[in-house]
Amino acid sequence: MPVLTYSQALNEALREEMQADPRVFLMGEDIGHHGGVFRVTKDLIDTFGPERVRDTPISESAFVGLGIGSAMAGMRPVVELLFMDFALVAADQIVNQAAKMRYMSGGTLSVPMVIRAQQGGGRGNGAQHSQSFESWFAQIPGLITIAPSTPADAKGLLKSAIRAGNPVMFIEHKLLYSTKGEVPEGEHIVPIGKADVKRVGRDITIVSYSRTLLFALEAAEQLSRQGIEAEVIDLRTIEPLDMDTILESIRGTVRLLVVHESHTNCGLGAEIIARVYEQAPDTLITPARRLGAKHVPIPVAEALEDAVLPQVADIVKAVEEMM
Amino acid sequence: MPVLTYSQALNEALREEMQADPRVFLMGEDIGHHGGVFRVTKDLIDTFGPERVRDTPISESAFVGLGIGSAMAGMRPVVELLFMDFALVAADQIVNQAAKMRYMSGGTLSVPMVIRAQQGGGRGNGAQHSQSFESWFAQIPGLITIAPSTPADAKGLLKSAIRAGNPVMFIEHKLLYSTKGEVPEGEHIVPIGKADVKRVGRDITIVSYSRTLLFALEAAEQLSRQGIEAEVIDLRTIEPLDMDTILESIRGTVRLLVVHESHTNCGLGAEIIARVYEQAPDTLITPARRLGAKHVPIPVAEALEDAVLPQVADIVKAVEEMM
Amino acid sequence: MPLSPNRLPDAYRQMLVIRKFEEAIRDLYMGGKIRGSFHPCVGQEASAVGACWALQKDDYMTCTYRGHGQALAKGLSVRAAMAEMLGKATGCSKGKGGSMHFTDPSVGLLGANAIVAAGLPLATGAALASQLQKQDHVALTFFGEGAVNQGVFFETLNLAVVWKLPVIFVCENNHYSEMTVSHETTSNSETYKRGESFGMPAVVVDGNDVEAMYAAVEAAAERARSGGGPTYIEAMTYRLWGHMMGDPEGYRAKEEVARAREVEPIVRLGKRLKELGYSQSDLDTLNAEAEAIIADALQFAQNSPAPKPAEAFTDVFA
Amino acid sequence: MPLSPNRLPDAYRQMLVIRKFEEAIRDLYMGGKIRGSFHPCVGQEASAVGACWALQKDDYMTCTYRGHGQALAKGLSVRAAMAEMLGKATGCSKGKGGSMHFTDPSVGLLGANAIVAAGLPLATGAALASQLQKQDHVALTFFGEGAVNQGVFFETLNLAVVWKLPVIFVCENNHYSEMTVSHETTSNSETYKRGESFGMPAVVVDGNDVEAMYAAVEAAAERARSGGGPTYIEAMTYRLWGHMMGDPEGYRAKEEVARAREVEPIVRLGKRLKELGYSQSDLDTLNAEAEAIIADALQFAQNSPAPKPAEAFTDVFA
Ligand SMILES: Cc1ncc(C[n+]2csc(CCOP(=O)(O)OP(=O)(O)O)c2C)c(N)n1
Ligand SMILES: Cc1ncc(C[n+]2csc(CCOP(=O)(O)OP(=O)(O)O)c2C)c(N)n1
Ligand SMILES: [Mg+2]
Ligand SMILES: [Mg+2]
Repeated sequence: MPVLTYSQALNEALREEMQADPRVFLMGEDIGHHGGVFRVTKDLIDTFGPERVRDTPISESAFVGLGIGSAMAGMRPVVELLFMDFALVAADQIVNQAAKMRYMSGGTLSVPMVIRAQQGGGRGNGAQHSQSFESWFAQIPGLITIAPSTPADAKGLLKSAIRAGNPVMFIEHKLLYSTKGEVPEGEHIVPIGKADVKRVGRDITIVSYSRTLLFALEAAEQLSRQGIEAEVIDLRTIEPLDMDTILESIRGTVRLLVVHESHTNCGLGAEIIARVYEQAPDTLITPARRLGAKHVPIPVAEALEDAVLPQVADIVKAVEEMM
Repeated sequence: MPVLTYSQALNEALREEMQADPRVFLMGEDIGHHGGVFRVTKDLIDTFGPERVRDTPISESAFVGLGIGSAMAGMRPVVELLFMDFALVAADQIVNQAAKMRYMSGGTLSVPMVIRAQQGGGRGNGAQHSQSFESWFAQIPGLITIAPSTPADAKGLLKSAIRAGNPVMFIEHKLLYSTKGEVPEGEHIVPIGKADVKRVGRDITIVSYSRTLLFALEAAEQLSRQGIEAEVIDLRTIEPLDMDTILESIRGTVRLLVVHESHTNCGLGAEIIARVYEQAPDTLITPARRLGAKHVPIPVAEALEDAVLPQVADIVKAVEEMM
Repeated sequence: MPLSPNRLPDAYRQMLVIRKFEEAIRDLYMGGKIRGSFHPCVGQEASAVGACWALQKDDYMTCTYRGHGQALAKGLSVRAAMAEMLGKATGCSKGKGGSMHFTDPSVGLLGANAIVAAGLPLATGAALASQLQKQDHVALTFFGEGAVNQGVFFETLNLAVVWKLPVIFVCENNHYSEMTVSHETTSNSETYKRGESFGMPAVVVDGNDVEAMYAAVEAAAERARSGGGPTYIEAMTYRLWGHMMGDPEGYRAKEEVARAREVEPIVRLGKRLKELGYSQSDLDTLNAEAEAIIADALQFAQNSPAPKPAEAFTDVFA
Repeated sequence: MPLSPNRLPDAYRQMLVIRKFEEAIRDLYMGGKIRGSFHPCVGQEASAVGACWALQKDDYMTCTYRGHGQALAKGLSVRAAMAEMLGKATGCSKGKGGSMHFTDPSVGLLGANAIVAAGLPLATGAALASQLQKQDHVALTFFGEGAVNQGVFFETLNLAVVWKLPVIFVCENNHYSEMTVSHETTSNSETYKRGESFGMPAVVVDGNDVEAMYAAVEAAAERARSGGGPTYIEAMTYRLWGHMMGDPEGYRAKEEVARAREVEPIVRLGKRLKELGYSQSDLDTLNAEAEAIIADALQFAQNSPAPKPAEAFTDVFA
């Protein structure tokens, strides 16, 4: 199987979907001749032309809105926000329009649109360019939210997202773009709403996704040397949440740690833990825990950013405390 | 003690703070001669003039931004958004600017600003005018979030908010404005971050705030007739969260139900439950539960809206199931 | 081509249907039968009918919370609209959307909107779809003069010009945004100049004159269809009622409203029809027809079932 | 009053400090010592210095991620700026803000901003504070020509005019927004006309001419202080380096950059100084002084401690 970077895998998904479906088109800043700041749309303009690979002005609210309108009128837009932080200038269009349109119209309208952007910290990009929004999007009915961690999942889920027929927030991570992995050629589809057990283990379940999934795997390796075998679940889709896979896993491991980069407060970790106590109250033998970004904006200096974002060592330590 | 409506109590707080501190001024749509769509700023323009009670264009992003800038330059703005739903058109200014300014400046800047608005459903205002945002704001470091349920708390907390020296999201509820209660005259301060036990009980702790707090009290009355005595905690402040009061209460009641109007998913209920299992793992004898809006946009028709938003009967039923 | 004089009686009836729709809603509202808020378009019927009738059925349109008349003029069923107001399962959005979200894609209506100016990019996106699909649908978006201070208004105008999209921006200038006199919050209250400043053709039209509106929109649609890009139309009009039910209207003098009543669209079109030779009894007939349409819709809506609670959980995803 | 020729050597030195600051950062960046991204302002020093020097110390200013030069020109300590770039505890934001968030309220600097156009309402709010406090501070906000398509840009211009606020909008038009040629995404790329369309005085200035910038801003500041409201200044300039480190610059020809180098601000002011009678050795001295300032700042920053991890949890609330 070919080995691709995460960005190349995304590029391949876009190319294939654009080839297969003339309704698919792209909008975003610098995605045309430049091929995107993170190279995800590289060379697509050469194949599909400037009509279908559209450079936009710095008007996120308008071009997300145009995406919605075009989707309601039969197109399949894939809109790139350079940084997910810029979802905030387009928040009305995402939350009040895209997410609610089908419902408010009693099902007569639909918004088959993907909004993709990278998010997250770890590069010292500062408070306005390092946020993680999946836990916010998860609060909003009407949005599907996806956050793949590997090149293969990135490709397979982006293809599913484009075909989903509903608004999808597709979350990439700035520090995953250059990671590499095997990616099936051609029609490779990963279903929305299905988590993936990325590592099997008997002692504790670590649930994560996106970049911290890699941290969880690394922590699992370290723990393994101490004889602790962690099962690592990659959620892949944030909403709808695949509780079945989580519950099945914790029935075996009887311990649960959730790790994510969005802030802990009202984060996905809290949600998963609350559901576990609702749906499988007597399963865990030690209280469930979660690790997320601490409740401060994301700082720039390395020592500070590392203290705020969950690290491999934090995962190892939490697991050790839970054993 | 005088009996005031919730809006009158807020009006009194604004009047007193404007009288006491010339730095306090107001901005918002129709807040001047009209006195605000919900009458909270009624007659203030007559006392303080149009310089300090400023009617704005429909430019939420700009006037929230002007509020931030004026606060950094020594003023104490109180900005009204007509509906909290419009926070979405100003989301960048609230989340990327106001909340992060002090931190990004290493503490050299501050944003002593209050953004107030009503939110919530129950009136058939539809998906774009009925949302509840407290669980979202709670995800954002740098914001204080307040949601009073009674006229007295509304007055005392708005005064605290104006003096807080930090950005505050002050959440009112459209269906609380005409509720009445005794409100102390003059200097009445309710501290930020302090929950209030609004009803004492031994059998279960119900944590709520804003309009659903009234539902919780009503449910408690009904339950009392069956011999179930619920303790009802009014959070009043959403962030920072007063876990001490919750933990103290559940040590006695050993049961916990959280009720709020924001969507359940990644909501405050999940957060409180996760913290309870982290901080007091062996306290509860029955799994903690939460009630929030179901994961769909807020519909208009009564039968639908009632099915989506938590009702008194839902609280009663949940408690019965937990006994 | 101008609106043919032959069609003026139909336009008159259509405007009466809109007026009577709002009157019926007012009565229902007063009787506690309507949830949420209600923003009547009484006085603005001519711009709705003139504009929408100049479009094709499959042209796209978005409007605002004050868009009942526009939705009906575009072809939304009066029954479905009335049922939606009453929160019935037979409503155009099954009771989920309500007064501020009338929708019917079968007549190109991509939704009313409760967020000021939010419908502009949506219509413009539909225009983009039409352009990409090499179809000749145009899109029209209605908004008030208060919307011209909202960021996305400007962003959208820019994009429409840059991409030469087949979209028509129709500003219904009724001089007030809620209880605020719009020119007090707007640097230049001649909003068509904002359109102009982006380099698109912009015109001011008497929005109470259904023929003038029709002509302006038809010209704009023709330009759009032939690749000429967007047009901005400022329709000068007046809302005869308050911003919403319960508006004390402290911001305007009774005399101003009284003067406006003299030039309001329906009175005016009635006069015009008489000039064209129609009799009072012709007008009475049209009036009776309109009344019958509303009575039928009311009956339909009132006899319709409320949605089942379980319906609250459908229509979120496909 | 124009910028006195006596101060031109100081301005030259200041521009050199900015240039050398960016050069030092580039070297550090290449050496892996800088986290995050870095958006150099090389080529845009004249508009920074001309504009900021026409203000008082306690006038307010906001700028963008490309604002190192503007911050330094407004009076931010070079040491604190350099330390911030290196993420040190002695940085102007203690290492929390980094390259895109230089701040120093003691010289009126209310922050650089990493969100395009977000600084406009902030500065305008400071202008509102000044007006309410009956002080005569003005506020100035820098932004790029790409920012003129962002909603809050327009909203703010409108409010500034309606409330006649003492604010100066300075658009540094360097023709590119990231890797996109701005006129391809902007309906009218003469951005000063957008200012004009809101009814405020708007001028185009050669942004590479420090004296012209100074004069334009001084006139605007005087108007603002005397209650004349906002002014829009479009400063035509050019960024000689890429948008950020690593920009392959595929969107422009090498010749274009070469031509721009001939009229760049520092070369140009050097010529002007010579015309005024200064010698090459005078210029060399200024150059050496600038170098010493940067060397000192570098040493200071490098010798400064990194912030303690616990510092991550302070400065959220008062
Ligand atoms: C973004 C946003 N801000 C505020 C409101 C509240 N609001 C509803 S209607 C309205 C006035 C709009 O005035 P205009 O655009 O002139 O339209 P009109 O109501 O006169 O038809 C306002 C401020 C809103 N719905 N959306
Ligand atoms: C709201 C928002 N959208 C997009 C970006 C990403 N971005 C950073 S700089 C830039 C280009 C800005 O161009 P211009 O305003 O001309 O300023 P310049 O960089 O040329 O100084 C873009 C698109 C951003 N920071 N904020
Ligand atoms: Mg109006
Ligand atoms: Mg530029």
